[in-house]
Amino acid sequence: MLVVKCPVCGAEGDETDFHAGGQAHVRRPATTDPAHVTDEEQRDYLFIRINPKGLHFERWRCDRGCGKWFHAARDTVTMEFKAFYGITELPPMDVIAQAKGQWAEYFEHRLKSEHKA
Amino acid sequence: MSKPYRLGSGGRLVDRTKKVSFTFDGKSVSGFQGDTVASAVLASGQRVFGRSFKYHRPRGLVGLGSEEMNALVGVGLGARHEPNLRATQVEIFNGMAAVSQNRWPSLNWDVGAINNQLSRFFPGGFYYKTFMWPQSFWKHVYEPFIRRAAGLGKAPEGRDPDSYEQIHVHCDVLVIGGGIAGLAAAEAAAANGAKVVIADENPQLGGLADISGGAIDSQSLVDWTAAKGAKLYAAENVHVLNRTTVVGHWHHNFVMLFERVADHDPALLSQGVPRHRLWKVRAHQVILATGSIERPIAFANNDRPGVMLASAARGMVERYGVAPGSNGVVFTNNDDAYQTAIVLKHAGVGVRVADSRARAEGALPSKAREMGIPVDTGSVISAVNTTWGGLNITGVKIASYRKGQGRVIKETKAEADFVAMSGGWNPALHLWCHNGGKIRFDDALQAFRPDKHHDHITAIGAANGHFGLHQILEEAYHAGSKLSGHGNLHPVPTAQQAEERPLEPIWFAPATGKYNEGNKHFIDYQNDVTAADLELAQREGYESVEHTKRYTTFGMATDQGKTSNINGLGVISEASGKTIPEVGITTFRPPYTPFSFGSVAGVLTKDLFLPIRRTAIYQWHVDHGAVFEPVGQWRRAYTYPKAGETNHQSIDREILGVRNKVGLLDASTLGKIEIKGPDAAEFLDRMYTNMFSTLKIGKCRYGLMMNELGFLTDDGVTVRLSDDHFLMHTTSGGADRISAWLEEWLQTEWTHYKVFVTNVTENWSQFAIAGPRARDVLKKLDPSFDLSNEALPHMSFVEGKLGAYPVRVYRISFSGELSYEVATPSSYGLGLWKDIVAAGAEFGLEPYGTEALHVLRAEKGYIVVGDETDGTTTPIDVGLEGLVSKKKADFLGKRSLEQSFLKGPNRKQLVGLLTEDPNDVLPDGAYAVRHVKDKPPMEMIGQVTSSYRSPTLGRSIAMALIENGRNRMGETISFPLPGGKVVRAKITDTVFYDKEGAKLNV
Amino acid sequence: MSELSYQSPLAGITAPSGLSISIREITERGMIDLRGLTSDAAFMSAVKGVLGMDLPTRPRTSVSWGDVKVLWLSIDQWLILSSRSKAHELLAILRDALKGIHSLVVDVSDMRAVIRIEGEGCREVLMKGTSLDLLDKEYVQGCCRRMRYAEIAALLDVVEDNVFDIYVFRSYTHYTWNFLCATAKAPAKLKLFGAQEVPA
Amino acid sequence: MKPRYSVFSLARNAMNYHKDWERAWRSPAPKEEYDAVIVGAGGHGLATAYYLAKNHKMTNIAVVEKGWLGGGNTGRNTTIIRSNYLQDPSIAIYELARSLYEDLSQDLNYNVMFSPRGVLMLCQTQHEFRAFQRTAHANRLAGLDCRMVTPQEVKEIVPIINDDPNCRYPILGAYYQPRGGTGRHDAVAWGYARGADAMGVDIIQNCEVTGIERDGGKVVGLETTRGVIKTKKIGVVTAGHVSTIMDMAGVRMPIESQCLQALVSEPIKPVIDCVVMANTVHGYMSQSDKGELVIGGGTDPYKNYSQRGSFPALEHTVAALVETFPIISRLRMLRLWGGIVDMTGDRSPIISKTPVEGLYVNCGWGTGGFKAIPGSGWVFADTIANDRPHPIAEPFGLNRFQEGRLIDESVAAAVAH
Repeated sequence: MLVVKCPVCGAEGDETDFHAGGQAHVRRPATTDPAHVTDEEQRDYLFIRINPKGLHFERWRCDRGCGKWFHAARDTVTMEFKAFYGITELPPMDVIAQAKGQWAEYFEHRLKSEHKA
Repeated sequence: MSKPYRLGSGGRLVDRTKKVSFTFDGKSVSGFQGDTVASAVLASGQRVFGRSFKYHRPRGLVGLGSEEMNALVGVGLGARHEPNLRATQVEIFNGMAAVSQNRWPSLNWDVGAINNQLSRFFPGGFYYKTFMWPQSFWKHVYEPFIRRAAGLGKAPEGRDPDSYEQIHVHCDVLVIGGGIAGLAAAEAAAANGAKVVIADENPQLGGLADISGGAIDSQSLVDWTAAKGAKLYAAENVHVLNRTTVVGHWHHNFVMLFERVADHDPALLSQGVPRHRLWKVRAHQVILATGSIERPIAFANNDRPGVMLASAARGMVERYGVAPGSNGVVFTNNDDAYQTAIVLKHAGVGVRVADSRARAEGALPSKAREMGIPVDTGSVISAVNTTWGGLNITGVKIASYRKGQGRVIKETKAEADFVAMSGGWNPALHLWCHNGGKIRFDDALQAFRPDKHHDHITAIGAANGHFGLHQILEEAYHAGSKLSGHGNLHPVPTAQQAEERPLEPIWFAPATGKYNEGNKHFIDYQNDVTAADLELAQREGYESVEHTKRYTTFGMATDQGKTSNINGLGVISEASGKTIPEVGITTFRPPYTPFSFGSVAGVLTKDLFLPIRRTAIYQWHVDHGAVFEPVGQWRRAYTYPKAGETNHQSIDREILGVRNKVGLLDASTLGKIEIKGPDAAEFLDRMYTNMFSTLKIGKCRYGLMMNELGFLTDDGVTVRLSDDHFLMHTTSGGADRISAWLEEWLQTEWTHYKVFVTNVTENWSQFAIAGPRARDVLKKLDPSFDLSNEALPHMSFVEGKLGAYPVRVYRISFSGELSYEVATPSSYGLGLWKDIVAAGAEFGLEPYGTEALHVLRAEKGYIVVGDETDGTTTPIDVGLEGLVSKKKADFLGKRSLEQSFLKGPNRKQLVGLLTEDPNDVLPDGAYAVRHVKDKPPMEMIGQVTSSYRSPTLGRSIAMALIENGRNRMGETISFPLPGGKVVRAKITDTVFYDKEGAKLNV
Repeated sequence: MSELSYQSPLAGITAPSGLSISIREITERGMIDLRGLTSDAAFMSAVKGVLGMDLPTRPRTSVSWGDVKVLWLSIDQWLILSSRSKAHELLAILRDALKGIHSLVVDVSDMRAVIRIEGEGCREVLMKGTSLDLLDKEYVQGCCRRMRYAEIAALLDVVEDNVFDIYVFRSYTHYTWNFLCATAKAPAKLKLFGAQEVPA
Repeated sequence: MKPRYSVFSLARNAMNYHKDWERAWRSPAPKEEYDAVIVGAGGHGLATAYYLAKNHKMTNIAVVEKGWLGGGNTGRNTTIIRSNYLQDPSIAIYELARSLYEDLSQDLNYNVMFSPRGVLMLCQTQHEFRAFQRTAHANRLAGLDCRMVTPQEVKEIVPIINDDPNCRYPILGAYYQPRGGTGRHDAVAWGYARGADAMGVDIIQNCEVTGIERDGGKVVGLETTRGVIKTKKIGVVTAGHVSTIMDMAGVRMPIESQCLQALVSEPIKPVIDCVVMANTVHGYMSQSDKGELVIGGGTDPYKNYSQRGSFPALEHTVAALVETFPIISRLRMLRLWGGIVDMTGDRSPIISKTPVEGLYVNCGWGTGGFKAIPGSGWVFADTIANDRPHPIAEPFGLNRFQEGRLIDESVAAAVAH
């Protein structure tokens, strides 16, 4: 049973006091303009998931605490949490640096695009 | 030929002044306070405790504690019976009834023993090779036979009368094991101010100290451990748990402790003390001081009653004053077992030693020799002779042996009625592995030791492969100090101990004849797995240790391989030519020893198993004879049958009551969510399929919600209280889910919206007053507001008072009749409900339940999300495209509605159905077929979603999702029912009653 | 017609005998759910103006002033406790004071049941239902927090040492009460840590 | 051809103390090239290889396995076999599998102990009752032998069940498939392995795939820890690890890997002679031939590759079963373990071609794969051999996720165990 820590209110407790909310950083394409979303984009949004054996980024809710959503970085093999961070935030850079495969690609792309903007 | 083995004196744990009598297989046995079933029964001269799993061979005591795999007994009667307990752990009490297992008709005369005679036909995995013909025989002949033969103990009869509970505890340091290492580590951690929990599976602390040689600070180990134990019990920052087994280690140092609170004392049970307690411990640091488990030696017929571990033999003498026999042989490959010989000699028991090593020059062997104990080095036991049926040992054969020698060259007979064996000691690292700890093989010990672990857990002492007393103390005090979080090194006492020479592994002792020609060298006793079975598995290609395990069932018995593990790997490594590390080891899984399901359920049984939610009117419903139905966790009144009424009659009466007079429904379970903020209206536009920003203040609007897949998930009426303030109704099941859903989108997607959401469902009791006389009833209740159709038309809202009661009134209808939903704060709910019932009496008002509600809405063609929809249904499917906005740029699920399959042809669409015979009521979920055939398969074109007999229309009505249904109006389709009947029904629209809605606007 | 008849969630139910601690229902308590942004100075001062005290902004803490107590529920949510009659006044004043300020004020006096748990060992009793470490120094007077209790959501308020109020949603009242009775039986009493007797 | 197993061969071998048994399967080194390579020697992969050889005469093929054959979910599940699903595509694949199980022991000459002791799915709420009624109608018209049974019948079939009408979730009835049941999970893998091996299939254990070699959108080979293997057809059947393997070919999957746990009690004499599933309370139980009560529950709510689950998930299952079968309260948990299950967005499997030519995938069986092994292997082999979806496999194609053509069994209020 995992120990989770909410970065919003600092509450720390068993996973049963929290709600696991699936993969983090999934973009909802329709938010900008549903008409111009392709079937493939919609499929990726709804179903395609990064499923790494190792460092993963996911959403949790402080279900029995402040009720707020937040992000967590967790190793899916050792189950160790590497970081907890805000729902609108990116992980700490040192954790991003540990990301591999599809996650590494994602953050690289994401950081580039934010750099431009 | 058995005789009593209780010694004249001795036995540290037994109080000879307190006699205790109990029964074993109905025979009365008497022992002393402090005895276990194992020691007391053995003392009475009874050697055989049970029968083995496959061959039904008679089996006796092997171990001293939880490692015991043979002496399993059932304890207690009827509903209090508990099977498969280790006799070595069961403390006796007056009146206890214990029984042996897996034998019929009796322990000494067991029909199943025929399996042993036929054993050559039952090698490992034999059942995969046969029982295949004829096909039907497996289920009906072979399997029932195998199942009856297997299975050890019997289940209890009836519901468990005892109670169980759980508790959470947090600590800085959890010490697992109350032996020398554990006590030392706990003392050091506690001295540093840490919060310490220390648990041991035995009734008393001390571990194996009492049967180990040596001294600490010139105190005997027994005195030292007793003193340390007392100190820990007295400490303010320590919690000591005895009779408590640590059963599992999970992620993030979540550790589960299983406490046997009252098993040893029925008096406690009758006082109401929980029988077992599960401790859920969250520890910053875990210290594993679980010690080690002695391993047997694989020699021919090493399973005969009377062959036991050397530690068990001396434990029986030291702890219970019970001799394992009158004359025995200690068979060892190490120095430690010489302690057993010495103890036995002191106790006046005849003993000699067979040591497989070429030389035995250590301090202990030398002392043994000095005491006149015969010691044969380079010797093994090559045969065990018994009386008929293998019940009693009459002697052994001792053969000369050199390392690697597979054949017996010369052997001599030796008198003996028991054997004490020791193949060395395995660190008890099971808990280390539960959560993925790595282990490595230690050549000196010929056993696995803890290596790396990603969690905060540290193994010390024998559990870490350290057996030297000084080394154990040093390691324990350092660990306890360091892991306390403060780390002032606690002084380490000095130890005195005889030095021991290294063991020499012997995985397999040569036997008279060849081992795979009839002789049985048991590796896994309980499952009857022999060395030959393991060798055969290797030869047949089941090379992975996991394959061998599963093919032969080695290590899969109730002891989970505690004693057999390494011996098995040794045999496999010799058979495969691989080293033991190359062979690898099977994964240790929780629990360490079996623990009760009752403790896992804790108090969550019967009415506490899962919460039941009650409305404020619940007791009134009960008092008025309501039949209930669970809706989510809620209990809702289904109908209120009167004396002599069937549910059906009652439901029909309630329906007609609403249609013709007026009815009252407890709708408090409906979700109610307040939504407020400058962006509230726009937010609702995103959440609902239809438009809410255009809703006028004081008006209600019915809304549909989809998930992002485009499927309906909830519906309900939302009212606009003010420009930036809405109150949303959800389905009864939906309140929590939908308010969480709203929060999620606000927090994670549309974070710029200024909107607050609060779920106020439980603050309100809400009733539907429905029927032509509804307004008359409310008028009687002295409303503070105008109820006229003009002032309060359909789909409008008013806040005010009914008499003294503050109310929110929604003029909305789920029945098609004039209807008001009245909400008042829950604490006033019952009062107002009673007033309404009183006020309504003269208008024929009666309460109605959820079933009437469903029929009423079906007559009007209103959908119920979850009945008309099933998680793959879109608003368009159910004919509500009118409620799917074309104007709004975006709302949840909008994009998915564009996916080819969702807007494709031939989707199932909601239609009404009128059966040709108005008395035919289609069953819920019945399927229509394209063409009726005389037998399946038939192509299905859709299913009934709701079906009722409508008392209003005096006929059956139904709704169904039918392929392309809306283009089939007027068509007649067929529903083949069980038993061959085919019901034909005409497709209509879904509104069966008051199509123009005239009754709503009166 | 008839006047207001008030019925508390546990009306008519009293604690069974043979419990190790005392449990009873607290009735007639007024509760207001308040939502707003601490970053919004106007909101914070408006509320202070009404309550005469600052809202607690430190997570899991409560503050009191006179007969009003405010529990922190979230970074933007509080529960204001008072008598029922006071709650009605406060509601009106608060709504008035918060006009035009982004906020949500709702009377939720009837939404929850309040059960008071008193006596030596009550922390141990509660720890049979929650995974929180109630023996930790955090759980002293002035601490409050939401938690998972048994199978449901609950709100815990440390009134003083060995006096706790537990708030549960009204429909779960009987479940919670029965759970407490089952875990507070005297024969099952536990004292964690501290001196123990050495077993015979 | 291998010598056949039979009571006679057993007796013959007993005469000389079982010295002459042959290996059940060889332990070959990988060849340079195969006509097809199956990645993953679990039940589904081995069955695929077996039917490729048997039905499609493709014998120059290999199965490569990172660990030991049958070591994944095949050897970790609760061995329930049934086909009473709601949706037509599910009925088709699971019933094909169930019917193949009926005489699989004879077909493989290896006793997989298929035991049609009946599967009983309890109805404990009105909603569940309605949902199963609907399933019953659909199954009957599809030709399945299933029926609704009354609470009294439930009590007759399972005497130890709690039939108290006032308990938290009273038994309102049950949906019964008499020819459903259980099998011996390891034996299914071993039997298929032995059968495939006998036809010349190379089963290569301890051989981990490290890369998939492509040439212009086509697969040309595999990189493994035992060298490069050339092949034009690759079938990936790696359950929880499918995302990792498919990523090597640049194909992203609609899969999440979670932990599903199961446990057994200590062995006791027979008390329950069918499989009982209580979906409302997320628990199910049967009794093995050894006498252990075999119990399974729900999955952890987050990704987990550790094969170690979280205790709360199990706790609720056990509490539910103590309520459903009160006598188990005093029985003891002997062993508990976890498996990595591959969950799709609609909880139904994927049997599909992929955007990469010559690359096929069979995964997403989630919590319910064991019962499907023969059918899954049968249609996947056909799909690979003919490079087009078998009709039964077609609805389970990857394209369904962008068309919205989901196969959602949860609508039947049933879990897919």
